Amino acid sequence: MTPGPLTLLLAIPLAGAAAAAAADARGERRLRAVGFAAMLLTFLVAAWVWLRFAPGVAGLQFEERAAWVPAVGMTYHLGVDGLSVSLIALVAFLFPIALGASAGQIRERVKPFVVTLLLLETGLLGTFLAQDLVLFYVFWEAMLVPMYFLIALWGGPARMRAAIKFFLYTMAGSVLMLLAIIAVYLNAAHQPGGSTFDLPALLARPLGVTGSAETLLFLAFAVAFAIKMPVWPLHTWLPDAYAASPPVVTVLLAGLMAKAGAYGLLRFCLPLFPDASRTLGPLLSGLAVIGILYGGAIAWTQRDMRRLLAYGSMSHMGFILLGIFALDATAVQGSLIQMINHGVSTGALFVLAGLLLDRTGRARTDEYGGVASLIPAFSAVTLIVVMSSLALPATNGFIGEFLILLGTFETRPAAAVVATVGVVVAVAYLLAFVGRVFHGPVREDLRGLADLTPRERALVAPLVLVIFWTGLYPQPLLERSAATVNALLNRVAGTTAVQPAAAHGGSPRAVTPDSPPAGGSPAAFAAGPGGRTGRQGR
Amino acid sequence: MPAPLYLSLSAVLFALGTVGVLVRRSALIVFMSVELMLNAVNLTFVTFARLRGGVDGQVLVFFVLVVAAAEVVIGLAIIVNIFRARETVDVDDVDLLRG
Amino acid sequence: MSWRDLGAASPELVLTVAALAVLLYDAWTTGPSLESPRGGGAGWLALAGVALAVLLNAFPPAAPVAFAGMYVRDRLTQAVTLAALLGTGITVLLSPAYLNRFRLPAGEYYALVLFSAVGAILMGAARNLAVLFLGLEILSFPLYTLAALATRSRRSQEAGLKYLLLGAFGTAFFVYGVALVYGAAGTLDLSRLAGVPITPLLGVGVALLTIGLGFEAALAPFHAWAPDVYEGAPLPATAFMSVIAKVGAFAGFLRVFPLALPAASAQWSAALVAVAIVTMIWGNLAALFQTNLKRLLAYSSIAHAGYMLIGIAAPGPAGTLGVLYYLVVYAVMNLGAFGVLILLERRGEEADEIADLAGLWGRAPWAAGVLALCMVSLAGLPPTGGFIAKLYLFRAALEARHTALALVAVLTSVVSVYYYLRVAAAALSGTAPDAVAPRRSATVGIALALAGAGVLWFGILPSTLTAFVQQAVQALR
Amino acid sequence: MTYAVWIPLLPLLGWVANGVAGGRWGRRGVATVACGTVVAAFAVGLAVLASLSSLPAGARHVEIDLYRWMAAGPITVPMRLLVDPLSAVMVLVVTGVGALIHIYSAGYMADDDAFARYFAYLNLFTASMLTLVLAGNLVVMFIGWEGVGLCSYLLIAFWFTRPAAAAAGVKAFIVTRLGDVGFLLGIFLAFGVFGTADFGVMTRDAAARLPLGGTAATALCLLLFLGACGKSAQLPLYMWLPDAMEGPTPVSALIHAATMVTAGVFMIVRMHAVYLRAPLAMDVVAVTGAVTAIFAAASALVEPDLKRVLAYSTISQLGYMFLAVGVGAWGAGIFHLTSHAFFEALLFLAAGSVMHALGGTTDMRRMGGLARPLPWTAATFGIGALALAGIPPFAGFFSKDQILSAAFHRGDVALWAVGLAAAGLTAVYIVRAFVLTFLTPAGPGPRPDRRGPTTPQREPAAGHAAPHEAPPIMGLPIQALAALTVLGGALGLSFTQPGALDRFLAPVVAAGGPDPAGGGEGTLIAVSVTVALAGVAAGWLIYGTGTLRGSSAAVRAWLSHQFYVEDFFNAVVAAPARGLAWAFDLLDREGVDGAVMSIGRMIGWGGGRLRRVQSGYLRQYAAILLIGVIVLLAYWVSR
Repeated sequence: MTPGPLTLLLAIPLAGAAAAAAADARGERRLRAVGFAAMLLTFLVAAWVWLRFAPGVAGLQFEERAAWVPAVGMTYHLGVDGLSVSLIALVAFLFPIALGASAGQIRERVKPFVVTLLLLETGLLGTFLAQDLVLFYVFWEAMLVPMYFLIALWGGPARMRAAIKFFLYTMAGSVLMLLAIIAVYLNAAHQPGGSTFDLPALLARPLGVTGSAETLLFLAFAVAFAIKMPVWPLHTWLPDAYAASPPVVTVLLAGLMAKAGAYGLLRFCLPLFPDASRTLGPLLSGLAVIGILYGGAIAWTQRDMRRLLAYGSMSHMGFILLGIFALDATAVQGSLIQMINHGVSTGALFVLAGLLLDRTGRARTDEYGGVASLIPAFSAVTLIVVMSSLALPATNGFIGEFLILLGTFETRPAAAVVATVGVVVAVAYLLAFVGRVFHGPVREDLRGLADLTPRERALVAPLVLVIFWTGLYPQPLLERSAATVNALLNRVAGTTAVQPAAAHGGSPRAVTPDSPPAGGSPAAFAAGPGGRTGRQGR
Repeated sequence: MPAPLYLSLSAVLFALGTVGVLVRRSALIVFMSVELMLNAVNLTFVTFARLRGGVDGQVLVFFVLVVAAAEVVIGLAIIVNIFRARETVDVDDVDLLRG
Repeated sequence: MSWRDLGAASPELVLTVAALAVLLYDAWTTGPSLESPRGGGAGWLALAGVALAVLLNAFPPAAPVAFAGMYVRDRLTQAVTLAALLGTGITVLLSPAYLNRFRLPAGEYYALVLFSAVGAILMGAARNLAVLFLGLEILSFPLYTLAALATRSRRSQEAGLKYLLLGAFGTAFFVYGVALVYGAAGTLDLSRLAGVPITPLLGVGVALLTIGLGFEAALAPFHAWAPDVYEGAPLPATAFMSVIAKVGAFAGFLRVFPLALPAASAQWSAALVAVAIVTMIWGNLAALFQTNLKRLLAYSSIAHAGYMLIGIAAPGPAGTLGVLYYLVVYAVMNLGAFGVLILLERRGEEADEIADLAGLWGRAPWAAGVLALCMVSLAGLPPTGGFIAKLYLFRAALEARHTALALVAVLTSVVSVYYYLRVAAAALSGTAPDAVAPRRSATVGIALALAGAGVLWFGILPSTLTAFVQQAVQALR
Repeated sequence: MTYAVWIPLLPLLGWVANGVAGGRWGRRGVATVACGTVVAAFAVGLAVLASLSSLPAGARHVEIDLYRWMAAGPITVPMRLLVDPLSAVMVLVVTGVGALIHIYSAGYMADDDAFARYFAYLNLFTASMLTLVLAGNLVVMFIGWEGVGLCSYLLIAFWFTRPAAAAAGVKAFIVTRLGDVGFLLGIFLAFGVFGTADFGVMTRDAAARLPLGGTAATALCLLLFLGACGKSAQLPLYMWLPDAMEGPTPVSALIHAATMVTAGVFMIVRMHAVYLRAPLAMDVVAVTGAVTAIFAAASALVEPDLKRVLAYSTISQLGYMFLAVGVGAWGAGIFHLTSHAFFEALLFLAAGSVMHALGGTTDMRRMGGLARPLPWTAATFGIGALALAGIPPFAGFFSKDQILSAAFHRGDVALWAVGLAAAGLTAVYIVRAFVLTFLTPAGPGPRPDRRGPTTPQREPAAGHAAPHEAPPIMGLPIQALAALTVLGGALGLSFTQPGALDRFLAPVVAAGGPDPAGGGEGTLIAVSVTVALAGVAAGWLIYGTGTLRGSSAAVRAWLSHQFYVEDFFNAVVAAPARGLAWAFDLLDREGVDGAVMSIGRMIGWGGGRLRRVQSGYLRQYAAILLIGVIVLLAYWVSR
């Protein structure tokens, strides 16, 4: 195997980390420059992959496969498909911004910071690229370690506690997944074709897991991913971690790590355990709805800026979960695009919160007031990002939430209805945030607050651009995921015989890529309102 | 005397040694209790060797004896060293390390 | 006994000769003050011996079984030897700085280290309970002495006494077990135990063997000596014993249980599962709030013994593979962790509190990095060898349908992260206490580099070592 | 007709330009860009109207697909504009009234620090509103729908350093978003039913896909109507609009009178084909409209604040529009929408002129006798008031009369009666407002407490000392609107035949509406004019001359609390929601997190216990070992 672009994606940050580690610790500017250069280069490669990615192909592209530990059936297998290609780009996109935004926050131990950040990037990229279960797990856990250090070494006053809580919590979920990975491997070993940890190879053969065993394995995977997202009630590490991390690290926590959880559900849970995905789908949809409302409601009560945004982020992740387990092509596509959106918007929110914290050192929203008249440009950008977060049409947030809810409405109407109420909750807490910090009487002790510097403008400008670009023209993102999502849902639907009548309501809609766009399913509605309500009542 | 009796005797001796380790506070006597246990084992070896008709067991007795002797050498060295420092060989006084 | 026999046992012989040479060299160069010279001659001799042994170990002997069937040098022995030699070699590299600083008798020290290694290797090569017994004693007697080597330190004395008395106590059970097995089976030959019917007498004998090996491996509840001895013994000795005792004990476990008693696996497996569970829980929980790093690592080593026991309790090739892999990785990562401690000094004493690590990053960044890396590996996190090792063991547990065992193992490794990462974070943050000074030492640096590289190598590119131990496993079937 | 895309695009460019570079080119530049783009959009609108008129009636439905916006799974949403008579009328209303108000604003806001921001918002609003009316499907409409909501929020909270303004903005956003839940669900349901949310397709297929009176149709219509209620401030989601008066007065005129609040009415007319499949939903719309009309009119009776009186009048008039569309009088609804845009904007701008003269005061108890210093303002306000009261020949009379007669002819006599009563009340409260503001001698009145202190950002305090007419830049738009108010009735000028507007709209809403020529038209007109005049007279007698007196305190309390609707809402929805949020917070910390942390504490406790076992006593260690031995032996012996 000759190393391809995907290996390059892993190698560049690693090499950057090595270069930064070897550099002189005193040359801060040079260190940052090295880190930034590595991240930028990574981004260029990721962008190249994204642009060269062929839409309409369901399978893996840019595949690289090599023996890793042949004795145990572990392979070094990388690949991107519609699920991951945009996420890769997102990772590579956010890291340089985070590093750039760290200038005001990380003034000590810059060298280890840059090194750790680059290691984290490697871990995250690997998580999205790996196509071997163990390889995935390696990256999955490996990214926890730099994240732990980023929180524990550079965080706020409660950092140690928050970091270890974050780590133990997420790892508790992950280790169960590790056992499940091994169990899948061992089960397949008794099936024709033998076993391997290679995911596509596993999916191509019978896995030999059924019934309650499948449910258990599904849960073991799902819990790991659910903790990372996080899903109610496995979320309580989140407010502590988000609030204790340095804000740029929170950008990565909320913007990227949470996505790894959602991605894992799509990459592993659905295709490996289609039956369990269907039977437990309603449960997870329910949890998603609870998370949306619960997180939003608590965000409304928070006075700490980052805790508020943290609960808000959790609420938004609920939408993504909802879309995934709607098991509907529209909703899953919505979830995928919402992952990007959430990464950009929530990432941007935390970037801005971080810049504000750098300037004032004030964490609580009620310590602010009237900031909008002091730093108008900063406030305008914040407002745009807030609007994107509350899913205003023409911003990216709308595309995701709309598609998710639209798709969910088809398969799980009740969940969709309740989740739509969450849209109002988002307005409540986000406007409360804007109201307390940016509006209201100007606090005199904030006079002299500096507006965005040119460098900071350069940092947030790409985020704002992406917000509008995705909001107005999401097709490049959507078309890249379409084929893969359809194939995935066909797999989820295909394990049991699909009854024509039940196909529409009970099981996910199997959609061919070239189905007529506005076709809907007229036949299903010919039954009239009775049929309609029947499906709704389910 | 039949074999089971020898075996029982050795078991009793072994148990006595065990109890000695548990109840005696002098390091030296604890040490001697261990030696008692080892010798009980030797008795077992000999008995079984005789029962089984092989020499393995009897050879092993020599091994055990040697080992016991080596143990005494090391043990006494350490105990003497401790006595020099603390003027006592009470094992209950040796409790600096704990937790 | 023939030349061929000696050839089979060449690594042990080389180590023995090296030990004797060290002693002679020491006697030759020691002046009237009875203090060892400050030169590292003894250390280099010992290192040369280890290197030669490594070399010899690489070549499988013409006839594996030697000494009238009492000794075997198969792939398993080779793997065990590798682990033992790796541990010994790194220890030898770690020691000179410490020995000089604390004026410990270098000659005796190195000789004891080498002898102990011979014992551990011998346990791996045992094909007869008598050899196993001898190996155990050759392994542990030098360790007793090493623990008490700092004769002027009350802690070291106490460590020696506790280790010795409890060790002798445990050994007595082991020998009694040997006697009972002999009585039940009529033979000491491990290769002939397989066909012996399981009688209560044999069962009791096996149970007593478990106790002796479990004591050496520090399995709960036979572990109580470990924390005190680890804390009291001189640092390099602690480092060494934490590794070598495990190597020997688990070699013994492998020889006795999966290899000699496969038919009775249902019986002993259940017992060992219980022991493993208790050990993992006890070791990890007790380690949680330790403030002394040596003590913390002692409990950690107890916990690791529990993990390794999984590979024994889940019989089969996967388990054996896991244990062997784990032993090698454990040797590297544990010594790496101890190695960093050796660099620290607090006013002429060991600086072995976690708090002493603070600010290490600023003073010795690479050492701090290696410490963090080893902690991550001990915690079983990727991309380090500790993870791959645990992965193999978990696989073995699940393959043997010991789900509960696997669950306890993974959950306790989550708990273990709490204390490992606390240590790592301490080394990477804070400001250094004035009293603690990091010392520089080229050999320690080399050892740390080796350990760090090994931890990463075994974690990122595990295939070489896996293939090596895999051969060992396959050769046994 | 692709150039119609410039209609929303021009103000959007104005937004971008003023938003990005507003500080660079000074106030004059900002105002020029802002007004210029809207005027240009108006011009494009006229061109569109012209070319639309040149098409045969059946072909006046032009869809402009800009690009494929979203395609996911089986659904596709194009970025589609729809140009037809309905949207053309709306475009002209929005850009026409909008342009006047933009110009007026240039004078009104002349001294405000955030001049550029103001116009950027205003342009963004215009662009959003135009997107809303030109949308080719519900999703594109939702862009405009939410966009205007955003701008409404931003502009209500324009003087955000005043807590009241900031709070009012948030309130507006949240309450309308509550309605938007319904709107969104309506869109989803539309996709479920039609597989698309395209207006053309829905209009075409409604009869085929939706059984008359079926659940799907009713649900769809009611959900969309919920959205309309929020946006158009109908019961029970009206309460944000009175508070929205915290915004600058031109904003109130543009957003909260002329355009945005009518979006709900427009949307229902757009979806009329679907509504026709759901008679029940239409009844709900009509009844809600009628009840809101009389409710808001009654609330306006005792309101001391001039702008809030106008706000209630808007709500009330919007009620009429919903009444109209609810009875299927689509054309009448749009007609009233248009004339209302004229006279209500006129009233607001005139009120703004008053405020300008008085230094920002809106409390009518502190006004009075302003007719003398402000003759033009008084006259134009009077014209607006008469139009609002439904006095011929002003525009309001024609449109309102069409609605009432449509209700009557459809047989909804009760609705007609309610509408009529509301018309009477309307006359009373607007006369009251006129009298209190312009005629009666100025009273000291209580300080305007609700507003909080007047900030420097508001207009410079001219004070009562020398009220003066506004500069021409403000006066001229008022006068232009007055002219429209006088002449606007011509759009529907016909007693027996469909008016011009009706005829123009006919291709869009051909299916709807009862026959306007139902006979008895003259009688109906006489009745409604009589009622209106009676209302005017009553208002004059009560507030002008003080001849009529006497209202019970209880009635007064009910009226001044708007029948306690908002208090009820607060008690039943807002307060419980807040309580629930706090309860969740507590649950999260103590319950969910507490459970997790207690696991940690348990493990820690175990660790502490185990440490204590390690006592340092050698003999204890031996004992522990022996316990292990015994257990193990017991196990093996028992096997």
